Amino acid sequence: MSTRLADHGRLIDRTKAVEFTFNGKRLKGFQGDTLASALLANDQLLVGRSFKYHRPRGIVAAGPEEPNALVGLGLGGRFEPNQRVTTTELFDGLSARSQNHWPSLEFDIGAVNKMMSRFFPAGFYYKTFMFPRAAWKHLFEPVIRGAAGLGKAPSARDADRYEYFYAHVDVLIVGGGIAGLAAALAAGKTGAKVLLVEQTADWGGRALVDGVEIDVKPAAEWVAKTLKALNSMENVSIRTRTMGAGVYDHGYALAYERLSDHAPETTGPRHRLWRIRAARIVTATGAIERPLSFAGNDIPGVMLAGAVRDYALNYGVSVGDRTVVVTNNDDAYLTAIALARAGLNVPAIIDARSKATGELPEKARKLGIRVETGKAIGKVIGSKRVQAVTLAAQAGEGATLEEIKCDAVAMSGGWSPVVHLWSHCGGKLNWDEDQAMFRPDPARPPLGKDGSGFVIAAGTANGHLAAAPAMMDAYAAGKRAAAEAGHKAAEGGAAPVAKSESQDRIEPVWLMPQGAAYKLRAKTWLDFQNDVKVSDVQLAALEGYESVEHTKRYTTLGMASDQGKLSNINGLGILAHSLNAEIPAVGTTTFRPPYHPISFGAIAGEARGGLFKPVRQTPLHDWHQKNGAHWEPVADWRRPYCYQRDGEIVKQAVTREILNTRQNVGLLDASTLGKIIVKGPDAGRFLDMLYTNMMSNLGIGKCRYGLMCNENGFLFDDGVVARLTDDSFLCHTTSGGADRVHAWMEEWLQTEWWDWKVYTANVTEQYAQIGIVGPKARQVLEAMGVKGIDLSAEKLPFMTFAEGSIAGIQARPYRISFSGELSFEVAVAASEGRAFWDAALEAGREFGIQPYGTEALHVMRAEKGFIMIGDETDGTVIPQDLGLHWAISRKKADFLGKRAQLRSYMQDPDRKQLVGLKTEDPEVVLPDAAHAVEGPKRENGMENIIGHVTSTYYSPTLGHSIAMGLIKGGSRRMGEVLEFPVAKDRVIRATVVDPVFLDKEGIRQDV
Amino acid sequence: MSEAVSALNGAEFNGAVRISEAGLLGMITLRGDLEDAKLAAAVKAAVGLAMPAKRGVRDGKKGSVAWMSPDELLLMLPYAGADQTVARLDKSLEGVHHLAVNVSDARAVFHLEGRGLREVIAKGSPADLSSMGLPVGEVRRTRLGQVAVAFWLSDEDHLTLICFRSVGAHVFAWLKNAAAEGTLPEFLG
Amino acid sequence: MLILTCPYCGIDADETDLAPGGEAHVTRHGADASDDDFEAYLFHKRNPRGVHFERWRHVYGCGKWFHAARDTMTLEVFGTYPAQTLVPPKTLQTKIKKKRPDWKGFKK
Amino acid sequence: MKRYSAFAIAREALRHHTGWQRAWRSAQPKKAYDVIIVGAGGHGLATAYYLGKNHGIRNVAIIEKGWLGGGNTGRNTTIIRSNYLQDESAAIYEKARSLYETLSQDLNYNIMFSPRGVLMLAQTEHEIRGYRRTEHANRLQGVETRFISPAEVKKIVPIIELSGPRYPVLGALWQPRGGTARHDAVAWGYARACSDMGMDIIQQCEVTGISQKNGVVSGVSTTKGDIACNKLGLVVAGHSGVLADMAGFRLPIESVALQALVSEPIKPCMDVVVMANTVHGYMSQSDKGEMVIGGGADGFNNYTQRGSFHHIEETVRALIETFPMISRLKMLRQWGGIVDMTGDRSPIIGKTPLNNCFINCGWGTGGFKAIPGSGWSMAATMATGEPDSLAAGFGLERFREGRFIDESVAAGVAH
Ligand SMILES: Cc1cc2nc3c(=O)[nH]c(=O)nc-3n(C[C@H](O)[C@H](O)[C@H](O)COP(=O)(O)OP(=O)(O)OC[C@H]3O[C@@H](n4cnc5c(N)ncnc54)[C@H](O)[C@@H]3O)c2cc1C
Ligand SMILES: NC(=O)c1ccc[n+]([C@@H]2O[C@H](COP(=O)([O-])OP(=O)(O)OC[C@H]3O[C@@H](n4cnc5c(N)ncnc54)[C@H](O)[C@@H]3O)[C@@H](O)[C@H]2O)c1
Ligand SMILES: Cc1cc2nc3c(=O)[nH]c(=O)nc-3n(C[C@H](O)[C@H](O)[C@H](O)COP(=O)(O)O)c2cc1C
Ligand SMILES: [Zn+2]
Repeated sequence: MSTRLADHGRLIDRTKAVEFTFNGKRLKGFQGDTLASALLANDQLLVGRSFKYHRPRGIVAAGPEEPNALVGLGLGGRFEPNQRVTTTELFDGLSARSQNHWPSLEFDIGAVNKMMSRFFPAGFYYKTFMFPRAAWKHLFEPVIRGAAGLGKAPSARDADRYEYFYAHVDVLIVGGGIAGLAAALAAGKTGAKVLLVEQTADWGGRALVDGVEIDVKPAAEWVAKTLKALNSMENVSIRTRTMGAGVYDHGYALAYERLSDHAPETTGPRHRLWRIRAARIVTATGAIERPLSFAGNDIPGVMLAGAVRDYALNYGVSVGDRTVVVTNNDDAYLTAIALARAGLNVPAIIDARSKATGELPEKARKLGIRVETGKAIGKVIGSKRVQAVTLAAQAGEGATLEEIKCDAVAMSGGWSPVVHLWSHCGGKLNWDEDQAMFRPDPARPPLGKDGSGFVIAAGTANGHLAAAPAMMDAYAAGKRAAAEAGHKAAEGGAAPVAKSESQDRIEPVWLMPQGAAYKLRAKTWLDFQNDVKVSDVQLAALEGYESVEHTKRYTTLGMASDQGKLSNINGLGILAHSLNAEIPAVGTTTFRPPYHPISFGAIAGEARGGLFKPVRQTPLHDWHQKNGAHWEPVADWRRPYCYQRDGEIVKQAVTREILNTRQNVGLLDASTLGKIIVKGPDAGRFLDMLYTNMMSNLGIGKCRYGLMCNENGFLFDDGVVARLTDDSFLCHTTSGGADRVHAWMEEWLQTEWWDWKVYTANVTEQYAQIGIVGPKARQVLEAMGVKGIDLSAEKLPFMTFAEGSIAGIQARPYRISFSGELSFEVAVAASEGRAFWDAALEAGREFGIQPYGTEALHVMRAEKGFIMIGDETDGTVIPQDLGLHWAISRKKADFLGKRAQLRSYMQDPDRKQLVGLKTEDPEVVLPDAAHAVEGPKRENGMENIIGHVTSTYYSPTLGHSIAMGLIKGGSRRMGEVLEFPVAKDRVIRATVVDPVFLDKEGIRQDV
Repeated sequence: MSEAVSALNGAEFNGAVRISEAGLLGMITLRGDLEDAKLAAAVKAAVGLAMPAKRGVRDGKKGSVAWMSPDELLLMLPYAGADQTVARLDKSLEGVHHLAVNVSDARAVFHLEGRGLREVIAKGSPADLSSMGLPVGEVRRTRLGQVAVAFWLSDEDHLTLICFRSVGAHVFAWLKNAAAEGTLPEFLG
Repeated sequence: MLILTCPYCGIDADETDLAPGGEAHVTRHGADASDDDFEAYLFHKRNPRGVHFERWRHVYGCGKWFHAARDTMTLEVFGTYPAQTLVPPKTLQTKIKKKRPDWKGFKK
Repeated sequence: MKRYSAFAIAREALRHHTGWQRAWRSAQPKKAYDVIIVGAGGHGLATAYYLGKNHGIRNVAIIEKGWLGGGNTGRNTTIIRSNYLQDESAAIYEKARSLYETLSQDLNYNIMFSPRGVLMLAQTEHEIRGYRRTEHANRLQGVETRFISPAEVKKIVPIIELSGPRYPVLGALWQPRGGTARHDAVAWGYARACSDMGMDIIQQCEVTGISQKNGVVSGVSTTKGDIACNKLGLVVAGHSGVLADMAGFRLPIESVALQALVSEPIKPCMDVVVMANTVHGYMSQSDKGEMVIGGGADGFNNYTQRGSFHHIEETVRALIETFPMISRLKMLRQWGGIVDMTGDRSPIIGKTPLNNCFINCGWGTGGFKAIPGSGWSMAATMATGEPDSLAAGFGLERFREGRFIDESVAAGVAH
C-alpha cells in the first residue's frame, strides 16, 4: 500500500496538518503536500477512470504531465473540473471528487467498455454506425456523446476574478530548476532586466531529489544562496507558481500566475496572466520522464520512476511497500537506491539493457538490490492495483520467466527535454540518437522580429541531462541572452560547477518485450487518458494513416489533456517501427500553446461583467436613466429608445412621443452624432473628394446634407456639413460612424493626398447636441432666453446655423431636421449639456415639451422618406439605388466611389431601388425585412426574390402603415402591387409608392 | 458657466493608489507644423512654454503642453480660458496652416497618486511602464483595456491620464478594479 | 503578436495598439481609370509568401499611417517608414536584398 | 475496396485487426493525367470524387504538398449551416448541407455528420433585423431556418446567459438541420473513395510551377517531377495567391491567419452550435467533450499558421459573457489556419485567364460546410468547361463588374 514514511519529505511541514476530502471521505495531509502526495499518503491509489474504456486510473506522475489523476475540485462558484492532483497544492478544506464514472469510482458500469475493447480499436467509429442512417443521429451519436468528456461542466458563475499584467523584460527565463537559476544569475549580473518564472511553489527542480552537488555542496545550499543573490538584484524578478504558458511571435510570452489556487480564501485575483515582451527567452524547463510500454502499464501503482522518487523524498510518501523498478537507463536506479535507503523493499530492477555496469547500477547492487538485465516486464498483474509483474526476456515475446510480487512499479523509458516553449513559435528539433530524445536544434530557433533567434534552450531542456553540462549550458545561455538583449556580461562570472553521478547510455525501448504478442500490445498503453494502445498506433500505420499527424488524429494519441507529454515519443517510436522508418523522418506533431491548460477566466482577464466592454455615455446619460429610458445600444453608445411613463408599454410611449413632437415639441439627445472639424486651405477640395456632392461651394453659415461612399461605390455614411469659416467645415456623421469617418479622412489625408493642407479633429464628444423639434420649437428656445441670435425664419432659415447664447449658455443652433418638423439642433459644451437640457425642459413645459427616443426619431424620418444608414443601406447599396441622384455631383471630375459606380453592374437598371410600400390593409404593418417575390419559382426550386423591406412602421401621424424597401427595378414599378410571403401560408400585398409619405414639399420644416 | 460639470464631477477612489477625476480642465488640440517658429511662438504665448520634444510634456505656471503626434499638441490650461486661448491662437497663427480647437469637454482626466501607479496602468496597457520605458515627463498614447488613453508621469508618484469623455465612467471603474488594495504584482518596483 | 516601430513617434508599438491596412504602395485609380486598372486597384492585392510591403496605422498611439516591410513566412520585420512615399526607401530595399537574396525586388 | 461495417469490425476483431486494408493507396505520380487537382483538402478531394462519380473522369491525380486534409480542412471548427442570405450562397451551401446528410453512406465512411442545430444569437437590434432578413430569405429559398425568442434559446441551450449586462440575447436564428461533422473524416472518407476509383493521391509533393502552351494549361512542375494534364484544378485555399502567381494571373485574395481553440473535455453540456457574432465568438461541444471555439481573423497577410493572441482573448471574453460557466474551464490547445479572404468574402469557383485551368478558393473562414457542394459544382465546371448553375455567380469576373455576393449585409459572419 502507499503510505506516509516516518521521515523524508523536504517540502512538507509535519507540524501543520491539513484536512481535505476526496469523494466525501475526510482525509489528512500536511502543509506542503500536493493533493497527489496526500492521496497517496492515504493509500488512495485509484483516483479516476480513463476516457474510452473506463479503466481504473491512478497517479503516474508528480508534475503537470499527469494524464490520469484529474479531479473535480471545489464547490459552487469555485468548482473546477479536470484539475490535476499533481499540481494542486493542498489546503485546509479542499474538496475533490473523482470523475468519469457511474455510479462510483470503485464500481463503474462504463468499465464494460473495456471488455468490449477489441471491438473498439482506433477509429472504429469511422467504420460503423452508418446504417440505418437515422440511427446515427438518434441512437449512436447520443450514446457516444453521453460517454464523452471527463469532468462535469461547472454550473455556477465563477466566483473569482482575474487580471492581466504587461511586462517588458530583456530576458525571460522559464523554469526555476538549477538551470533556470543559473541562467538568471548569469543574466542578472549583466544588469539586464530579468524575469524568472517557475510553475511550482518551489525552486531547484530535480537536482534536489537527484543528489546533485554544486560547488562541492548539496544543491539545496546553492539554490538558497542563489535565490538570495537574485532577490538582491534590482533588475531581477523571480516568481513561483507562474508557468510559462506560451511563446508567440516577436518575443511575446504568456505566463500564468496562480495567486490563490492554493489559498482560495485570499481576496484579489485568482490568476494573473502575464503578457510579456522579452528580447530573449531562455527555456530552462527541464525534462519529462517517459513511461515504458508493457502490458498493464496503466494499472494503478505503475508510476514514473522519477515520480516515485519525488513522492518519497519531497513528500515522505512511499507509493508501495514492494516496488519493482523497470528501466532502460541509469536514472531509474536513483529511485531504487532512494527507496532502499528509505527502508523500502525493491524486489528487482528490471533493466531492458543487456548490461548495466555504471556507477548507479553498481551502487544498487551494493545495496543488495537484485538487478535483472536484458529483461522486461511481461505484464502487470492486477486490476485496480498492482499485485505482481511477470519477468520476461526483453528480446522475446513475453513468456513468463518468473512472477514477482509487488504493489508498485517504477518505470523509466528515458527522459524527454521539455521543448514545448522552444517549439511554439517555430523552433525546430533534432533527434539525438545517443540519448534517444528530441532536443532543440540551435541552428533553427524561432525567429524574432529582427530575424534572429529569440529563444534559447538551456540545461536539461536543451538536452543536457547531466547536471554538470546542464549547469554550464544554462549559465552560458543566461549570459548570451543578456548579451543579445544588449547587456554585455561583466568579466569574471564563471558558471557554478555541478556534479552528479555518472550515467551510462540509455537504450531506446519502444515496446516491452520487444516481440510482445497482440494480446499484450492491446493492453500496452501509450496515451493513458485517451486509451490509446500500442496496437492502435500499429493499426493506424497498417491502414495508411502514415503521417504522424494522421496517426495522431486517427488514434487521438496525444490529444488528451496532457497533450501527449508522456505518450508522444513512445507513440512515435512505435509508428516509426511499424513504418520501418527512422524517428526523425516521421517527425513530431506540432507543439501548440498553452504548455499546460490555462483557465478561460485568466484569458478573459478583468473584462467581465461591468467591465466586459465599455459603454459610451452622453452627458445626459444619468438623466435618461432616471427618467424611464428604455435603452437601445447604438454602436458603443446607449441611447434611449423611448421614455416609458408609468403604466405605458414601449409602443405607447413611442406613439406618444411622435405625436407630441409633431403637434407640440420634442426634445432629443443627439449628442452621439459624429462631429468632425475639417480645416485648411484645401478643406473644400478634400470634402469634394469625400462626399458625392459638392461641398466647396457651400456658403459660410450654411448646412448641406452629404453622402459618403467607399471606393467600391457603396454608401457608408451620411450627415450634414456646416461651413464654419472660409477654411473650416464641421461634418456631422452617423452615431456609429464618427470614428470610422474620422479614420477614413485621416487615411486619405495621410496616405494619398498628403500634400493637401487639411487638418481634422474629431470633436464629437466636445458637444452635447440637443434637438428641440416640433411646431413650437422656436417658442421654447425663445422662452429659454436667446442672446445674439435671431431665430426667425428669415434670419435663421432652414439649413443654416448661428452662434450665441441660449439660457445663458454658449450655443450653436443648427436649423436641420431629421423629422421633417421645425427643428433646432443645438450644440453646447458637453459640460453644460445637462444644464441646457434642464433649461429646455423647464422653458418647454408650457409648450408641452417631452423628450423622445430613437424609435420616434426613426418613425418620423421614415414618414419623411429619409434613409437611415444601416437600414436602407447594408454595404451593397449605392446612392443611385436610393434615388439620391440629386446628391451626386455631375460637375466633379472625381470623388471616392465615382469610378466604381460606373461599373456595369452598378449601371444595371434592374438593381434594387428604394421605393415606398403601402400595404393593402392600412392597419397591417409589413414585417421587418420581409421579402417580395415575383413570378414562378426558379429552376433550382427557389422562389424568385425581388427585394426586401428596409424600414417598416405604423405611422401614428398618418394613421396607416408605412414601409420602404429595396426592390429590383423599383423605380419603374410605381403603382405595382407586390407580394410579400411573410409566413408559410401568409402573403401581404403592398403597393409601390413614393417613399416620402409626409409633407413631400417640406413645408413643415421650413418655417 | 457655473453650471459646467466634468465627466465624473470629481469622483475619487482610495486603493492601492489614489485616483481622482480632475474636474474641469481646459484642453486645446493644436495641429500644425511643429517645426514652425510661429507655432512655437503661439504656444509660448498661450501657455508660456516652449515646444515640447517628441513625446514630451512640459509643465508651467500658466499650463502644460504635451506632444501628441508629429503634427499635434495638447495644450492644458484653466477651463475658463480655453475658448479665448483658441481665439488667440487662431489670431496669432493667421496665414499659418493650423487647427486649434477646444476639446476641454470632450475628455475625462484622471490623476493617479501613489507608489504603485505604474503597475495599475500596466494591468491594461501594452506600453512599457517601467521607468526606462516611460520616463517621467513623457507622454504615452496607447490602449488601456479596450479604450484609447494618453498618460504621463509628472513625478514617480503622480500620473495624469486622459480618455474620451464618453468612456470616463468605464475608465474610472476599470482603474478602481485595477487599483484594488493588495492586487499589485510588485514587479515594477 | 507583432511589434512595429512607429516611424513618427518612435514607439515600439504592440500589435494591439496598431491597425493593419493592407498592401502598401497601391496606386489609386480614379474616375477615368480603365476597367483593368480599376479592378486591379481594388482587388488584385499582392499576397506573397515572403517579402511584403504593407500599411499600418498607429491607431491607439499617434494616429499616423506608416509602412512596414515584413516577411509573411517568418514575420520578420525589415523596417518601417512613413506612409508619404511612393516606393520603399532604397536603404531598406538593399537591406532586404541582403537578407533575402532570392527576393525579386520591389515592383510597383 | 472492402466495405466498412459493424460486421467487418467484428470479423477483424477476431483476427486482431490484422486484415484491414489501407484507406488509400500511397501513390507516386504518373507522367500524365486527364485532370490534376492541386490540394488534397476537403474541396480538392471532393472535386476529384465527383469528377469520378458524376462525370466518369477517373484518370485524376490529387497533389498535396503536405499530408492530405492537413490544411484548413484539418483545423476548422466544423460548423455546417446553410442559412445564408444571398441566393447564390444559399443554393450552394444548402446543396452541400444536404449532401452531408448522406455522405457517410455515400462514402461508406462515417464522417459523423451531426445535425444538432446551429443557433446564431441576435444581440443588437441591428442583428435582429439582419437575421429576420435571412429568415425571410431562407424560407423562400427552401432553407429551413427560424428566428426564435430568448426563451426558446434558453430551452435549447440551458447554459446560456440571456441577460448579460452588455449584450443581452434578444433572440436567435435557428437552423435545426445545421450542425457539425468530423472534419478529418471528411477528408479521409473522400480520399478513400477517390483512391478506390483508381485516382492517385500524391502526398508530400508540392506544386512549384504551372506550364502552359498557347494559353492552355499543359501540366505542373512538382517536387516529385513534372506531370502533364489536360485540365488543372487549383484548390489550395490559403495558397491560392501563390498558385495564381505561378499561372500568371492575380486573384482578389489575401491570406490571413484564423484561429481556434479547444477546452479540456467535459461531460456533455451543450448540444448545439452557438454563434455570437456581435461579440465575436462561437462554440460547440465535440463528440469527445471539448468545447470547440473559434474567433476572429488577423488583419495582415501571414502564412505561419499562427495567429495573434488578442483574438483568442476577445473570443474567450465574449464566450464567458455568453456562457459564464466556461470561466473555470481551461484552454487545452490553440492553433491557426491560413484562410483565403476574397474582396467580398464569398468564394470563387470557375474559369481563370489560363485556359483549362480552373480555380476553387476564397472560402475563407467558412468553407468546411461547403465541401460536398463545392466539389460537386467544381467537378461539373471542370468536366464541362463551363460554370454549372451553382458556380455561376461565383466567377472571378464579378469583381470587375461590381457584382458582389456579400453576406455580411445580414449581420452575419461567415463561418
Ligand atoms: C480556425 C478555422 C476555423 C474554421 N471554422 C470553420 C467552420 O466552423 N465552418 C466552416 O464551414 N469552415 C470553417 N473554416 C474554413 C474551412 O476550414 C475552409 O474553408 C476549408 O477547410 C477549406 O478547404 P480547402 O480544401 O479549400 O482547403 P485546405 O483544407 O486548406 O486544403 C488546401 C490544400 O492545398 C495544399 N496546397 C497548398 N499549396 C500547395 C501546393 N503548392 N502544392 C500542393 N498542395 C498545396 C495544402 O497543403 C492544403 O492541404 C475554418 C477555418 C479555420 C482556419
Ligand atoms: N539524467 C536525467 O535523465 C535527468 C532528467 C531530468 C533532470 N535531470 C537533472 O535535472 C537537473 C537540471 O535541472 P534543470 O533546471 O535543467 O531541470 P529541472 O527539471 O530540474 O527544472 C526545470 C524546472 O522548470 C519548471 N518548469 C518546467 N516547465 C515550466 C513552465 N512551462 N513554466 C514554468 N516552470 C516550468 C519545473 O517545474 C522545474 O522546476 C540536473 O540535476 C539534471 O541532472 C536529469
Ligand atoms: C474540431 C476540432 C477538435 C479538436 N480537438 C482536439 C482535442 O481534443 N485535443 C487536441 O489536442 N487537439 C484538438 N484539436 C486540435 C488539433 O490537435 C490541431 O491543433 C489542429 O487540428 C491544428 O493542427 P496543428 O496544431 O497540428 O497545426 C481539435 C481540432 C479541431 C479542428
Ligand atoms: Zn506613432
